[in-house]
Amino acid sequence: MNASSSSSTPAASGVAATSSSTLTVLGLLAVAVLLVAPFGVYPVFLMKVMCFALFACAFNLMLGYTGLLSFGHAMFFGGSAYICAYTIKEMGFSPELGILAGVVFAAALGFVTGLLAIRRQGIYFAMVTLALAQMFFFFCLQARFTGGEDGLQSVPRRPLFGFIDITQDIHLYYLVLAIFLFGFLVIYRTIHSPFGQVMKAIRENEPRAISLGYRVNQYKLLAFVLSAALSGLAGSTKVLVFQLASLTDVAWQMSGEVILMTLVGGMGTILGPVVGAAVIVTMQNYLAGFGEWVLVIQGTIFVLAVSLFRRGIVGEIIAIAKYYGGRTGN
Amino acid sequence: MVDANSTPLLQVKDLQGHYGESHVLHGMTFDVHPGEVVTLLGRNGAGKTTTMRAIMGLLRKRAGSIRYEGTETIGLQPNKIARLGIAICPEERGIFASLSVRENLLLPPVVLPGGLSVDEVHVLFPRLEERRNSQGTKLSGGEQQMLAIARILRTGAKLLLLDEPSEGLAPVIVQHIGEIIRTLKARGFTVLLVEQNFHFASTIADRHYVVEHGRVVDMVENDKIAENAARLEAFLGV
Amino acid sequence: ADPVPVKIGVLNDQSGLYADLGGPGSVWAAKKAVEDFGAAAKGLKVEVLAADHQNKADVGTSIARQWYDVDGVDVIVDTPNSGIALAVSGVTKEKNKVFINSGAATSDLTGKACTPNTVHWTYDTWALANGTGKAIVKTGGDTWFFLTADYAFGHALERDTSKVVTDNGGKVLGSVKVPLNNADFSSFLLQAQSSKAKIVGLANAGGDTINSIKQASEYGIVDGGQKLAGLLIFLTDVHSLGLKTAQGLNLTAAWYWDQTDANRTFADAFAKANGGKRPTMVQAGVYSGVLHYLKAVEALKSAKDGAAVVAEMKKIPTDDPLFGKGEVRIDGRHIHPMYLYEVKKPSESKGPWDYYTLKATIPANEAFRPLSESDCPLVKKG
Amino acid sequence: MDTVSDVPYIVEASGLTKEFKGFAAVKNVNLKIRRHTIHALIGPNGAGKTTCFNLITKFLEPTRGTIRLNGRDITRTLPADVARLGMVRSFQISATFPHLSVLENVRIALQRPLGNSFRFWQSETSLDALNDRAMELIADVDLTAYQDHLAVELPYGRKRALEIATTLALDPEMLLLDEPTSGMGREDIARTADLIKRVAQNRTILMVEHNLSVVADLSDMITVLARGEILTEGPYSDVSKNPQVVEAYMGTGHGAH
Amino acid sequence: MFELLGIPPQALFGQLLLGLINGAFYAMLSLGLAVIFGLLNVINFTHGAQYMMGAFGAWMLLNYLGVPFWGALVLSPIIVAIIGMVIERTLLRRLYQLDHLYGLLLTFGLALIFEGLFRRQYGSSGLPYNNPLPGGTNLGFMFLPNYRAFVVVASLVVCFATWFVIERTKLGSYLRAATERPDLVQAFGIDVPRMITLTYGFGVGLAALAGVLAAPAYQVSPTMGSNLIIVVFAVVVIGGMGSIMGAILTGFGLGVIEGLTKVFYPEASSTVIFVIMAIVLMVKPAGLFGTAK
Ligand SMILES: Nc1ncnc2c1ncn2[C@@H]1O[C@H](COP(=O)(O)OP(=O)(O)OP(=O)(O)O)[C@@H](O)[C@H]1O
Ligand SMILES: Nc1ncnc2c1ncn2[C@@H]1O[C@H](COP(=O)(O)OP(=O)(O)OP(=O)(O)O)[C@@H](O)[C@H]1O
Ligand SMILES: [Mg+2]
Ligand SMILES: [Mg+2]
Repeated sequence: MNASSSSSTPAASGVAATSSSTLTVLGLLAVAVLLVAPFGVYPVFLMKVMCFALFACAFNLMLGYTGLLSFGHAMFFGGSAYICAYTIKEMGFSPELGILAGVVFAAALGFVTGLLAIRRQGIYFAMVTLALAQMFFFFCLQARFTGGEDGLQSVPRRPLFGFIDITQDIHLYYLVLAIFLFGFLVIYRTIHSPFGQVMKAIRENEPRAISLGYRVNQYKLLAFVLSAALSGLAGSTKVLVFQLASLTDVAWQMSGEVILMTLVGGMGTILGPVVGAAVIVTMQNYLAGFGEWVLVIQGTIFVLAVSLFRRGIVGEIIAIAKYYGGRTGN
Repeated sequence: MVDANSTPLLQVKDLQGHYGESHVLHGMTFDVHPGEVVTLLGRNGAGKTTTMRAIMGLLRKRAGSIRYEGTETIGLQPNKIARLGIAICPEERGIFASLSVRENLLLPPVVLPGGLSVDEVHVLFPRLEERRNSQGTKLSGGEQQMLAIARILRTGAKLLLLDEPSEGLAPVIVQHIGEIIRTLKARGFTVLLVEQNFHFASTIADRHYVVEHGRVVDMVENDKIAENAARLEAFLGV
Repeated sequence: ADPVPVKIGVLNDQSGLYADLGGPGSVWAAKKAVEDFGAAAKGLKVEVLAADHQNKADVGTSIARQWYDVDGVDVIVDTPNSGIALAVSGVTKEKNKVFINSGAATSDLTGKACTPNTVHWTYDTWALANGTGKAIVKTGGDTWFFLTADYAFGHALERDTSKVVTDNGGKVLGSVKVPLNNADFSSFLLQAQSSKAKIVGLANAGGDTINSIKQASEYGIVDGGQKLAGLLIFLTDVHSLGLKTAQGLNLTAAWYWDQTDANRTFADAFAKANGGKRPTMVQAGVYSGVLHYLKAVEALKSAKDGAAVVAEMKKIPTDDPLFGKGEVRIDGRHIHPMYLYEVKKPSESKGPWDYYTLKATIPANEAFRPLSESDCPLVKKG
Repeated sequence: MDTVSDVPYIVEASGLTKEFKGFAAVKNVNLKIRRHTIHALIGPNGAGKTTCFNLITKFLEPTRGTIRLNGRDITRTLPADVARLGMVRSFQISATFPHLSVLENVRIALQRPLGNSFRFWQSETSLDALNDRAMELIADVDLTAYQDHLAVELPYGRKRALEIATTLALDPEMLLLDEPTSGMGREDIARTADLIKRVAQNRTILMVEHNLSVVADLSDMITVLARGEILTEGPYSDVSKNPQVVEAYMGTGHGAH
Repeated sequence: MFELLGIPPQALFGQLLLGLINGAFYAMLSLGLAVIFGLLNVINFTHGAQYMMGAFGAWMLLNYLGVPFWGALVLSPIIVAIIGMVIERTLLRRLYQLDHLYGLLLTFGLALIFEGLFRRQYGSSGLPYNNPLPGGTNLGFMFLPNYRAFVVVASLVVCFATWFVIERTKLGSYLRAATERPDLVQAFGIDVPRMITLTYGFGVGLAALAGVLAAPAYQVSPTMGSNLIIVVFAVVVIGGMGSIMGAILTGFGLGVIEGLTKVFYPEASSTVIFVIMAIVLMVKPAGLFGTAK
């Protein structure tokens, strides 16, 4: 029933194996790189990568740590985007309030759909979330406030907190970076919290967790809501970057893409989704001129990842590191 | 008594078996000669069922050697092994809920000539004919056990693997099954039997292998049980 | 003097639903315009880029931004799909570049969302409604029932057409909102049938239009005496339907390849380069729009200030082999005649791509929404 | 609220029946378990022992019948809540959290009554306060040397010990052990039997066990199930002489001692 | 005249019949999914693409080889089934021991590949396919095109035949038994892996057959399957994968419900199945015909 138990193993022990000080150093290094990156790389591209990385991390929180594969996460990403765009554009909200509104909406949507979906497991869970997301898609297509096929365009970038200018991409970049780091840290903390421990236990052996008195559905629901809220955070942030909320964000292909990112990067590893998002977004950028080949290539990556590299990029690296670590250790 | 020097029908050598990471069979070695009834005795969890599953090819991770009529089967798929003339009556009976009694009975295809006809089967197990349209798992435990045995008699398989055929059955049925096994033996079938019920086993078997922790630790011929009672007691009695 | 660098980005659907009506053909048309203009001789160094927006607004805006920010693109052309067009229009204004749209339908591009940097070249919902709606009511089709694609574009088309119908003395008996990308129209057609309206108006596009026409023929709608009016039908849609099914349809278009000698010359060149296909009005519009843009750049000797280029485009009258004489209005609307066509019977057609008979010409001054009704902020009302 | 002395039987199941698609795995079982005893459930494979466990702990919904815990009807209670009422079970096949360490395994159980388990914003270091108690429990089952190992790396017998430690962490009033010694070597069996005896002080234990010497040694009362029904009930000395039991379960070839 | 919510009863009849026609496609597709799921435990996400390939197969047979509709009705499903069996042998087979989700992801990837390839080759706007049975019958309450009538009859026949084979024949007894205990069935000497391959081929063939039937009615387009498949998933969740008959009945039933929604509240017609799914999940999480597991 558990998609990730095999693939998450290397991650769990890999993180444990690397001492926390090296992790901190690596983390600081990464942040430093991100701080100067926009001077070398096109900032809008970096922001896009960060939005999707956050989205994939949020998705992975659900999959990697509960073993439940949601095929409908686009509804949180896109739903939140619509709310954020609408409140900012039509109701005059400031960016931070818009994002908050989006996140709250995503969490609420996560709660309602979660109540229905967590009654089923495995493939059924995937199908149910897919169907619910599709229902939400049609709702967005027809609802007036979403702008239908046109989406919500030209969402203004008002000053953050009323005084920080974010109309320049470079300024916005640091806001997005801050949001991304915040989201990432929330996920990191969640995994390493009392709640995270219980989630791990449920994933490892659900009947046993029940027999210890845990009402596992409540935990799964909370995980689902958290994952939805963070996906919403990613979706709302994307609105600020592209000044746009559209049907793309709620379509099932988006749910498929986030699965692909996670799968490519490594399910159940904390960095995997980030790497996967970077790879897929970059690929889409370079393949943009190839039209339908994008589909074919994405599909091929899916097939290859499932058939040959089930651990994903980060998972494979950890496995290799562990292998060599183990050898030199002996 | 069967000549111990005849070529064995089934020859198991240094059989290793695993369930995932747990190593269950640690080098089982034993023979079964044509026409013999041989039992595997041993405590719960000793690895008797696992041995049966390994012979049938149902155990994924197995190593060593299993030869049937001289053919090495360790690398074969279960369906190929079945076609050589081996059939199993599993411990959990394996009656199919979505099939009627008759469908269950007719399910295993005939692999070799010389099996019993449906009529002969019904003579041996009249209950099955009476209940033929009932759903397979609606039968009583004893009837299910009969059905599980009956359906492999039709196939013409020469070596029958019976895993605890007496389990959970009323004594009178156990007795009946004992008679049937003797009949089968008389008709030239070879039987490898797993039994917890030693008393029952001793009424039908030619030889007994004692299994402990996934290996054969002893072999006793049925007519020498009396001399070896103490030893058996030590292995089997708890 | 150094040649003036100009970068043209063709941003459209290269692989999806609208690839046939624009797609690579539009890229060819843009290049052909550059060639025909004789850019090099006139001191312009023109480069044409192309990208696929996959009908996703976020992909479209990303590409637009990146083109403007990183690749130094001066003008984006084509861009079917109203949603993306509106988004790109916003980005273009922010970056002060130029956007010449040919493929999108929404009249908002020159209406409430108009900008000093956007020109809408070929057609729009208002023109379609006006053309088909008016002509049909005038020829006696005065009771209507709409099958409307249930999203902004469909609603706009229904709204505009209803207005034209009622303004011209016709009556709308009802309409049904059909979910987008709905494959089965039987139920809706049955409703249209029982409305007894003379005209079944198809306020939809692409696959929806094709499927509804196809199934209408299956359910004997036309045989039953009702007529179909496709409000937005491209040459490629007719090609895809086949004449047997499409015959008799009335449609409004801005351009048809077999109408003038100039058109035919263009179409022959197009066919040679595009596997025998004939160009659509969208592709022709790209050609014509690029040509006009280059004239403006030539006059200014620079492509850098987008608003200035568009102002120049509005100043000089338009004149090219495909669309003839016309103008770009203050709101960005390119003004030219529109045409009403009927799809030929199979027997009338001389072969593939010979599909339309001209029924009427809508003069330029009647073809588009008058400025007096405009809600474009650029239009100062007295 | 009942007090402990009110009811002599901690668990009372009456008319318990479970059917799977028309196949009755457990039929009309009436089972009463006296407080502070060790009660064994034995019977041939497939007799319905595990199913009984699943019913009593509510992992399965009974088709018919009622279950009372301390006089309170729990027939409609959720399994997690049954555990909260003080009745905790182990499983026939290893029930540890394989990729958590031994210490973490025990802490998961200790953590539950703390009520911080939904706090995703708290650091897991907040759980370190539980370490002392966890270490005590681990020491009780002789696992101190293994505390940082992942559960999956433990030898089989040790896993069972870990499972018992985890169960004890909840300080349950009633323990259900499904074949606690199955798959163990002689040495482990003795150790586990000892452990069970120790933890049985002030607790009630219901266990399924095939090892008759363990059953004989530990249990105050034995219920024999066969084909989903109770064959007989009584202390070992009676049950082992019951000819039906000997036929259906123990067999006549060899007596137990 | 008596009217129901403003709809005359004849029109209602007509709409019911249309719903049934629509349901025919759902039934065939969900039946294929159910058959595949029963034996392989794989949710075949490629089902929509295979439906599309069935339709394209018919188109290609006609346009490249001149094979008419009636030939394509047989040939196209066989060709698509063979492609499916190759996929099962080379890719799916390696995933059976793993979590079932991997099967879902693999077939999802395959669906993308197929759709992409067909879009690359044929564009997205779709290709025409002529109606092999033009004309129709006036039933009084509606005009029933001959072809639609054929679709319902063909679908009913195929569904019933499938049901009959699975529930009433020896082959079916192997299938049902293998669904419960594949290992044991194989130990009786039946080549279960081959049976699995053939079953996958059959399920895929059903999808392709639905595709061929769809070709004359709808546009043959690379995207025709990807939207439909999600609706069919919802149908399957509602039905519950429990039984062959369940898949068939749910398919037809939901077709009718969707048809009626198109009359009374057309805006909701694309969501009604999902709404029903949500309700069913609340009341009966295992689905209408499903058995709780
Ligand atoms: N599916 C399985 N997965 C993991 N371990 C298993 C599995 N089946 C059996 N085992 C283990 O393998 C060992 C041997 O089991 P096996 O069923 O062969 O014993 P047996 O001798 O047939 O016992 P019994 O008399 O109870 O039938 C036991 O320790 C058992 O716990
Ligand atoms: N979920 C289920 N569906 C159908 N039948 C079941 C199910 N669970 C158990 N059974 C059947 O119920 C009967 C009793 O099973 P149970 O597991 O309770 O036996 P047990 O007494 O614990 O046996 P063992 O000693 O082998 O563990 C068996 O025949 C089994 O096949
Ligand atoms: Mg056994
Ligand atoms: Mg049990």
